[in-house]
Order: sequence, then structure tokens, then C-alpha cells
Amino acid sequence: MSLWEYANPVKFIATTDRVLPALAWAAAGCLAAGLIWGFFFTPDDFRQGSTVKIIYLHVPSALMAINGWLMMLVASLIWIVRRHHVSALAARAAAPVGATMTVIALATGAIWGQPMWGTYWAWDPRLTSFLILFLFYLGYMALWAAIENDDTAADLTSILCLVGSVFALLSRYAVNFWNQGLHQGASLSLDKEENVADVFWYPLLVSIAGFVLLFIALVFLRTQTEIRARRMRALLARERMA
Amino acid sequence: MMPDLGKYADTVLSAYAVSLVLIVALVALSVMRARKVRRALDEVEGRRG
Amino acid sequence: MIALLTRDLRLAIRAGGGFGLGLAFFLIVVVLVPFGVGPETTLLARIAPGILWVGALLACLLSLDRIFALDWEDGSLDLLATAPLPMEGIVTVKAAAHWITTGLPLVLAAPALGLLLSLPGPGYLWLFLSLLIGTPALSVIGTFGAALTVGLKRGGLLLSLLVLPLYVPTLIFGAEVARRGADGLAVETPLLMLAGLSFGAVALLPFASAAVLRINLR
Amino acid sequence: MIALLTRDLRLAIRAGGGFGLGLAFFLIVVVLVPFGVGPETTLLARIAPGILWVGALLACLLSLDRIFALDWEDGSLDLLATAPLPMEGIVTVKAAAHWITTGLPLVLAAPALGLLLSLPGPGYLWLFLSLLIGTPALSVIGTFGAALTVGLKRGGLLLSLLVLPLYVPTLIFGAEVARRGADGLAVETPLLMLAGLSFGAVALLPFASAAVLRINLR
Amino acid sequence: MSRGGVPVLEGLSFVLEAGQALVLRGPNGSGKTTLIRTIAGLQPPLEGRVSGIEAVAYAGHQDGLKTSLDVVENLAFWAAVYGGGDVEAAMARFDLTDLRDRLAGNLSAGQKRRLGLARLLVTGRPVWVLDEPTVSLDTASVGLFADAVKAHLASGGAALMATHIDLGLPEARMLDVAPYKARPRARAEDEAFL
Amino acid sequence: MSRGGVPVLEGLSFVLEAGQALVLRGPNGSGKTTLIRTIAGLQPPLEGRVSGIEAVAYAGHQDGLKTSLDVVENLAFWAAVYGGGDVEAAMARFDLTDLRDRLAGNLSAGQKRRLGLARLLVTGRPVWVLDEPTVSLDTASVGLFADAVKAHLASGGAALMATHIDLGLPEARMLDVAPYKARPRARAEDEAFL
Ligand code: HEM
Ligand SMILES: Nc1ncnc2c1ncn2[C@@H]1O[C@H](COP(=O)(O)OP(=O)(O)OP(=O)(O)O)[C@@H](O)[C@H]1O
Ligand SMILES: Nc1ncnc2c1ncn2[C@@H]1O[C@H](COP(=O)(O)OP(=O)(O)OP(=O)(O)O)[C@@H](O)[C@H]1O
Ligand SMILES: [Mg+2]
Ligand SMILES: [Mg+2]
Repeated sequence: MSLWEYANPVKFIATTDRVLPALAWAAAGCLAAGLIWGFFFTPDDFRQGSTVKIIYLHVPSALMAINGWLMMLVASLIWIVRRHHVSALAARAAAPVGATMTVIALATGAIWGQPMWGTYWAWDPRLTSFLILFLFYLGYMALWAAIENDDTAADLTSILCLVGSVFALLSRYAVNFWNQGLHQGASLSLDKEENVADVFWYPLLVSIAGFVLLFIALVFLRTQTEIRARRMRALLARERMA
Repeated sequence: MMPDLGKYADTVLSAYAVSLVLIVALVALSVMRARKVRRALDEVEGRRG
Repeated sequence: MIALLTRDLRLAIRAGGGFGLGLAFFLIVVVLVPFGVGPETTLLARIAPGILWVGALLACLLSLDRIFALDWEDGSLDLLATAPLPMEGIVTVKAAAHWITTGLPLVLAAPALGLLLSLPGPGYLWLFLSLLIGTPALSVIGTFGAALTVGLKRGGLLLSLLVLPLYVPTLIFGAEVARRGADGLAVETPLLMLAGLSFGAVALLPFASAAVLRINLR
Repeated sequence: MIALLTRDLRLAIRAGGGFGLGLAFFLIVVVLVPFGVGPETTLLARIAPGILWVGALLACLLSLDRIFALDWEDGSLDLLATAPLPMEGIVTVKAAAHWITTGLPLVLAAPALGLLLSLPGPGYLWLFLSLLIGTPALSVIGTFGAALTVGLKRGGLLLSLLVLPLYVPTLIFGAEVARRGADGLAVETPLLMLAGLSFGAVALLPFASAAVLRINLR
Repeated sequence: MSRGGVPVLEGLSFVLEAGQALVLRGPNGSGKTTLIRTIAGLQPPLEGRVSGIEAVAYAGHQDGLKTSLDVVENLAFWAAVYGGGDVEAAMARFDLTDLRDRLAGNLSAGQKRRLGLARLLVTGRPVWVLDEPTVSLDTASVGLFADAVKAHLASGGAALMATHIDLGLPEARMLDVAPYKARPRARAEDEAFL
Repeated sequence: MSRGGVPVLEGLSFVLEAGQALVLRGPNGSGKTTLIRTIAGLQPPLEGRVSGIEAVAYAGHQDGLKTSLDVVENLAFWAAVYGGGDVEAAMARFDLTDLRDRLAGNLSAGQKRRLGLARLLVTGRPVWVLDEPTVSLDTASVGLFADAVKAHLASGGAALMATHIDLGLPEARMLDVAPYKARPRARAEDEAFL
């Protein structure tokens, strides 16, 4: 059985309907577990005090913000190459989720910045490229909203997503070049585990799992919604023709 | 039960508050729209018989 | 293709064609900034290269919707699409016409406006060069955005929203060259980056723009 | 009149209507400036009130051509002119719709954007107040400019050129209030001037705009 | 009467009474549009005067439709502006009821024009002044339009129309504007300089 | 064939040979514009194919005139794009020579349309595909147009036109598109969703 079968809307809805409840519960469970563990049962950092607790929100949301865009890029490519409607709609469905994740990362980062760096916002490269990512999300959603014909919108937004990804990468380089920055480097790789003490690391992992599951569940749900909305428009159009 | 957050209580709590509000809003909006569209579609399909 | 270029240039200089208005806008942004931030020369001199780049970018941005909108509204774009010209050619010519009518005047005027903001001595050359290299990229990227939004009634501000994040790398490298130049620092690295970016955009984006335009005319 | 206002607001929030795009533009200008002038917080803090005012003014400016152009292009303006509405009323409603869809969002967003430019603490209140008082004047003056250029194809940039000098007094007083506020100085004098200016513009300019519009439809 | 400062028509005069229709004819460029815009009050006459402008409902080459509003919304807006005509009746008259929720931007050329004409009904104005109302209409729609005009006349209205085609309105008077073409002479505003 | 994603026509096919004219008829909204845009290559057909697109000169509801260029400049541009037709001859054919230096924006509706039609002559393309070419034209101008079409056919060209009025072209075949109206069925792109 080929993976592409799930690109059939009906099949997609049927399959996701089956897994959605489980996904939703798993997401809620992991989120609750990770956040409660992190918030109530982890010690304070000797330097950052209780503010380390923000990491359980900040890092997972930042990861999902980036991965959300990546997922949209892949879905756009699938749409361009194979023209599976579900993938175009999945990209559309993911955008608001990714954008919200970006906002959460920005907001928690900004709030964290106040005690750590003495300012809510600094033009640090990591922060700046996140802001640019947010603009890309906004533009992408605005373009979807502005075009009436569904297929035209899918085509145009997927090309925007492609070109945008290239420019997002370029921006990342440009911004790094422009300002060296305050933000800590990536330390979230398995082999450099020692960068974060285990007490923080395990709840963080659970929380990340929660965000990933939440993202998937939301994208499934929203894709279903987009499919249904599309189907409804199709039926109404047919009714009008009759 | 509340852990002692020290002088950063406001910071940590507001970060959690903002994030949870955003997540809940996103989930609520998604679920509401899903319900609405599903209902509207059922109606249209019902009309079709 | 040449007929199209001359037509576009001629339309631009005719009444209401908008030639020189980008320039005027640039002038006015540069004039407004001192009203906003206050008249102190040292402060103005420090922000001069950046403001000039941002001003040029905005002036460029605002004229983008002219690239296709007029031709779309009066039906010329449909007729051009059915004419024996490759879509990539049309898009390139449109970008070139935009650069000649908007980018080039900005490049030429920038040093004069630098005077208004007390740009330091060595800055003039680098400002000029960075704009000369960077503005073609702005036109080409802008043409892509204009192609995306063609046919949307007054897509003007949506266009800005789409195009501005795409402009960020060009702006950063361009302003960096101008700023370092004004401070007398080494400019090679950002200048090379800017040139590479500009070249890449001019070489590759027309294909994306043509694809987008074809979809929009469908 | 109320029908006209609700129609304009409804059109603004429909697809392609441009609601929120002025805001997005404001955001983007504020984001671009640091790329231009560099990331130093102290420098940014000093220019923040001025840049925010200039940014709000530009965002306002760019949406001006929507005020009449769409209605002109599809013939609605001719029809409105022959409808039983006083021209002054039409013009006032148009300005009000513009303020609600553009000015008000800018006012509300400005403090948040102040954060990005590290605006000093006391500045937020005064920035907000000065914009709240000043933006209605911007909308009314802009409506006058839009009435002057209605019917000129893509009068957009010409419109900017005409309107910007008219915006200068508002900008000076408004930015002065915000700047003094940020520095903790007394703001009464410029605030009074700004309020007087805004009130006068709202009370008197619609008559001029109506006259100009009548001439343009002739 | 002038257009772009060039005098176009002169010596033309007529009175339109309740229940009457007047059709303007004349070759391309003879000044029909100019005359109609003058009568609708959109431009002042060079000499002479036009009375009763307040009673006029005007429809020109363009329909003034908002492409992002649907059919009902478009009509309801004009009804509100003119103080409440009957939107449903107007839609029924021009066979638009089936299209009621379609965005105006998605109508075909003839459907758009029908919507533009339906606008006249909701104005409730007695004098219709129309410039080429039947452009893009097929025969059936021209018939709908002719019926609407007849009903309007019967209820005491009047109509002035410029058109090149035959409307199927035998009771309408014809007026050919060609003979009133202005002698070549100075542009209106330039008189002081001659 | 579809418009806005809605299938509009189906099962329609014809061959147009040199020297032939085909007039499309059908009520408003029956899909003439859609068919014509498909044949001009502006939109892909849902099913089936159109051959000979490279030979087509298209003129739609809008004339694509630049209001700030004069008559000669407008025509000369299209002549250059298509590789040099005879601008003077085209102007003479549509009686535009007197208006040659007038800006296109200052022409009346019918004069503009004549200019739009003159564009066809300078393309030098053998197949004309026209959507309501006679809108706004008076009887004399319709005659000019009919003559132009006849001359074009005589010189081995072909023409496909959608129109609601009688063109005075007895030799043209008629095709009513109404019977080909698509059965109500899935919107083209939506098929996957039904
Ligand atoms: C608005 C401001 C901020 C944004 C947009 C932001 C963005 C990000 C992003 C994108 C990541 C993920 C990096 C990765 O995994 O490669 C990250 C990780 C992180 N951020 Fe922030 N950040 C912000 C502010 C802050 C502040 C103020 C702090 C604390 C001083 C902070 C501490 C961290 C930490 C500790 C990590 C985890 C790094 C790691 O171990 O990989 N961030 N942030
Ligand atoms: N802005 C202008 N400047 C100069 N002359 C103009 C202008 N507008 C129109 N004209 C000329 O005025 C004359 C009358 O134009 P008008 O539009 O009234 O004609 P019409 O009778 O409506 O023609 P049609 O049947 O083609 O619509 C024409 O010769 C036209 O070329
Ligand atoms: N963008 C669109 N979305 C949905 N439906 C559309 C769209 N454009 C046109 N239609 C519909 O498609 C059908 C065919 O339209 P088309 O313009 O081809 O008709 P036509 O035969 O040219 O009519 P007319 O004589 O009025 O110009 C109409 O019913 C129209 O309402
Ligand atoms: Mg006319
Ligand atoms: Mg049609």
C-alpha cells in the first residue's frame, strides 16, 4: 500500500478520525506531564533562578515554529510535484499553528529576556530571525486569505513558501553577520547532553513530545476542517449549477 | 503546593499564562471551526440526500 | 521585448506615469526623519546610511504595484500573455523597466540626500555602490511579489507584506556596506555577499515570477 | 451615511480589502530600521519615538489611495455623487472609515512596537496619546489629498508627495510630544498644539475635500 | 456641453415628462455620454441648464459594483443610501434571485450589467438616465430590461437612454444627437484668452 | 471547460478552417467568454484540447489600451510585439486616421473599441478570436468591422466571435453554446473531494 493513498481526502479523514482522539489525549497528557513536572518539581538554576522553568515552553515552541515551516515546505513541494490536494490543505492548516508557536516562542523569550538581559527585546540574531519567520507566516496566511480560487491559492502560496524558505535561510546568514548576539547556542543535541543538566532535560523532553503531538493533532484537525470546507464549497457550487 | 518562584515569580507566571492562553485559544478556535464546518457540511450533504 | 521596454518607459514618463515619484518619496522620507528624531547632527550622521537604505527600499517597494497592476486592469496583460513573447521575458523586461524608472534614480539621488543627513565623507562612495548593486535585486524580488498579487484589487499593502521579509537580506548587506564605508571599515565581505545575492536573484527569480504570473492569468 | 460607513468597513475586512495591512506595514518599517541603522539598543532608544511616528505616518499615507480610488474605478463614486448624500458627508464618512481601519490599529499597536525599539519607560503613554490625538488629523488631511488625486491613474505616489508637506506640522508636534515624554520632559505645549491642529483639521478640511471631489468628478 | 474642455453639443433642448421615455441615438463620439453625464449632474453644462436633477437615478458605462460583496449586499447598500427600496423585488425583476449569494466579481458580463440595472429599481427615483444600458445583455435580458422600463413608465417614471441597438420600446421617442454637434470653436475655458 | 473552477461547457468541438468565420451565440452566462479564453490559451481546458493556439490573435471584453499613449503609439506597440504589421492601414480600415494623435483616454467608448479592433490587423495573425467585438459600436462602425472581417476571411484568415447582435456576415456559421452547458457536476479541481 502506497503512502500516497492517504492523499485521498476521504481516506485522510477516515484515518485521521481514527487516530485523532488518541493523539489529542497523548498530546494533552505529555503537555500536562512535562509542564507540571517542569513547573512544580524541578529545582531552580543557580544562575537563572526560577526563570529556567520558562525553558519548558520556550524551547519546544521554538522548535515547532521552525519545524512547522519545514512541514509546510515539504507539503508545498508535494503539492507542486504530485498535486495532492490534501498536502496543499495541510500546508494551509499548519500555518496558523506554526505562527502561534512562533508567537509563543517570541513572547516567552521576550519575558525571559527582561530578567536575563535587562530588556524585553534585543536585536539578537536568533530573535531577529524568529521575527522574520513570523513575518513569513503572516504573509503566507495573508496570501491564502486573499485569493478566492482554491487551486490558484495553493499554487501561489506553495511557490511563495519555496522562495520564502530560500530567503529565510539567507536572512539567517545575514542576521548572523549583522549582529553577534546574546542568545545561547544550540545545546539540544543528544551527544552534548551535558549542556543541560538531567533534571531539566527529562521534563523538557516530555514537554517537547507534548508540543510535537499537539502540533500533529492540530494539523490533522485543521486539515480535516479545510477538506470539509472545500468539499462544502464544491457541493454548493454544484447545487448552484443545477 | 506552589513552588517558591522567588523574585522571578511574575516573569515565570506571565510566561506560562501567555503561552497557555495562546495554546488554549488556538485549540479552541481550531475545534470550534472544525465543529462549525462539520455541521455545515452535514447540512449540505443532508440536503443532497 | 525591446518594444515592451520602450513602451513601459514611455508610459512611466507620461502624465500620471509615476516616473520620479519614487524619488520624491525617497526625498520626503529622508526629510521627515529629522522632524521625527530631532535635528542633532551627530545623531543624524550615525543613522544616515541606514535611513537612506531603508528610505530607498521603501520608495522601491511603493512603486511595485505599478509593475503589473495597470496592465492587468486594462486587459493588456491578457493580450501580452497571448502575444509571441516568453513569459520569462515579459517578467524580466518589467523588472528592468522598474529598475530604470525607480531604482536608478534612487541610486543617483542618494549621495545628494546623504548631505541632508550629514553622512560622513567616505560614506558617499559606498552608499552609492551598495545601492547600485542592491537595487536590481530589489526590483527583481519586487516583481515576484507583484506577480503574486496581480489581480487582487489593491493588493498594494499585501504586496508589501509579502515582499518585505524577502528584502531583509539585501537590506542588511547593503546597509552594512554603507555603514562600514561611512565608518571607514573594511567592506569586502558584505559587498561580496550583496553582489552574490543580487546576481542570484536576477538570474533565478524571473522563472518563479513567470510561473506565478501564468497561474494568476489562468 | 451609516450604510456607507458599514459598507466601507465591510469592504475593508473582506478578502483583499486591506484591513490590517497598514498595521503590518507599520510593523515592518519598525523592523527594518534596526537592520538599516544597526542593532545598538541605546541608539535605537534615542530614535525610537521619531521612527515610530514616521512609521505610523507612512503606514497611514500608503493606505490613502484606497479611500476613493476603488470607488472611482468601478464607477461607484459617480453613483454616490448622484445619490442623495451631501458630498461633505461622503468625505467625512470616508475619512472616518480610513481612521477606523488604519489609524486606530496603528495607535493600539504602537506601544508594542515601541518595545522592539527599546523605547524608554515613560515614553509609552505619551506615544500612545500623541498618536491617538494625531492620527485623525492624518486621516482627514489624507482624505483631502486623495480627493485631489482621484481619477489620476495610480496617483498613489503623487498623492504621497502632495500630502506629506501637509503632514509635517502634525508630525513635528506629535513626535515632539512622544520624544519629550520619553525623555521625561514637559509635554503640555506640543500636546495642546497637536490637539488644536487635529481638531481644526477635522472640523474644516471636509469642506475643502468635498469641493475638490466635486471638481474632480466634473 | 463639453467634454475634456472641448464643446461637444450645442442647441439641444428637450423636456421629458412623466411616463415618457427618450432614446438618444447618434454615431460613436457624437456626445451621448457627455449629454447624459451633464443631465445626471456630474458635470455642469457650458450654457443652458438642466432642471430636476434631484429626481435622477444615473447608470453609466460602469456599474459601480463591489466585486467582494455579493449580489444582495450590493443592492442593499444602494437601497440604504436612497432610503430603502425593495431589494428582493429588484432582484426578481432582473432574474438575479438565483445568483443572490454570488460575489459580484464572479458574475459574467451580462449578469453584472443586470445587477447594475437592478440598482435603478432600489433607488426609487422617478427619472432614469442610462448610458448604453444593454451593453453585454443577451436578447432575453434586453427583454427583461424593456419590461422594467415599461413598468417604470407606467408607474409614472421617465427614462432617458443612450443606445445603439433597438430596445423594443415602441412608445419611446427617439432623439438623434448628431445634428447638434458643436461648431468647431474655442475650448470652453479658453474663451477669456481669445 | 471551467471558469472559476466551475465546469461551464462540455462536449463542444469544432474545426475552423481558413476563410471561415464562426459566430458563438448563447444567453448571458452560457460560457462564451470562457470558451474564447480557453481557445486564446489564457486558461487550460479541463478536458480535450485546442490546437493552433500560436496562430491566434485575441481581443476580449477589455481593449488593453494605454490611456496615456495616443492612437498611433498604441498600435505601433502591438505591431512591434507581433513583428511589424501596417499601422497606417489598420487605422484607415477603422476610420481612426483623424484621431491618430488623440490620447486613447480621450476617446469615446466606441472609438476606443475601434482602436482595440484595429490592433487585430497589426498582429498579422490568421485566426481572430473575439469576445463581443461590437460592444459600444454604432451601426456604421459595425459595418466597418464586418468589412474588416470579410477582408480578413478573403485573405485566408479565420475568425471566431462571441456576440449578441447581428453582424451582417451572412457567410458566417452560427454555433449556439447553450446546448453544451455542462451537467451540474463536480467543480474541476474539487473532484477529489466528492
Ligand atoms: C524573543 C526572544 C527569543 C527568541 C525568539 C528565542 C528563540 C529561541 C529559539 C529559536 C530556540 C531554539 C534553538 C535551538 O534549539 O536551536 C531557543 C532556545 C533557547 N532559548 Fe531562546 N529565544 C528568545 C529569548 C531567550 C531568552 C531571553 C533566553 C534566556 C536567557 C533564552 C534561552 C534559551 C535557551 C536556554 C534555549 C535552549 C538552547 C538550547 O539548549 O538549545 N531565549 N530560543
Ligand atoms: N476627456 C476628453 N477630452 C477631449 N475630448 C474628449 C474627451 N472625452 C471625450 N471626448 C470626445 O468627445 C466626443 C463625445 O464623446 P462621448 O463619450 O460623449 O461620445 P458618445 O456619443 O457617448 O460615443 P459612444 O457611442 O462611442 O459612447 C468624442 O468625439 C470624444 O472623442
Ligand atoms: N470567477 C468565476 N467563478 C465562478 N463562476 C464564474 C466565474 N466567472 C464566471 N463564472 C460563471 O461562469 C458562467 C459563464 O460565464 P461567461 O463569462 O463565460 O459567460 P458569457 O457567455 O461570456 O456571458 P455574457 O454574455 O454575459 O458575457 C456564468 O454563469 C458565470 O456566472
Ligand atoms: Mg458613450
Ligand atoms: Mg462574456
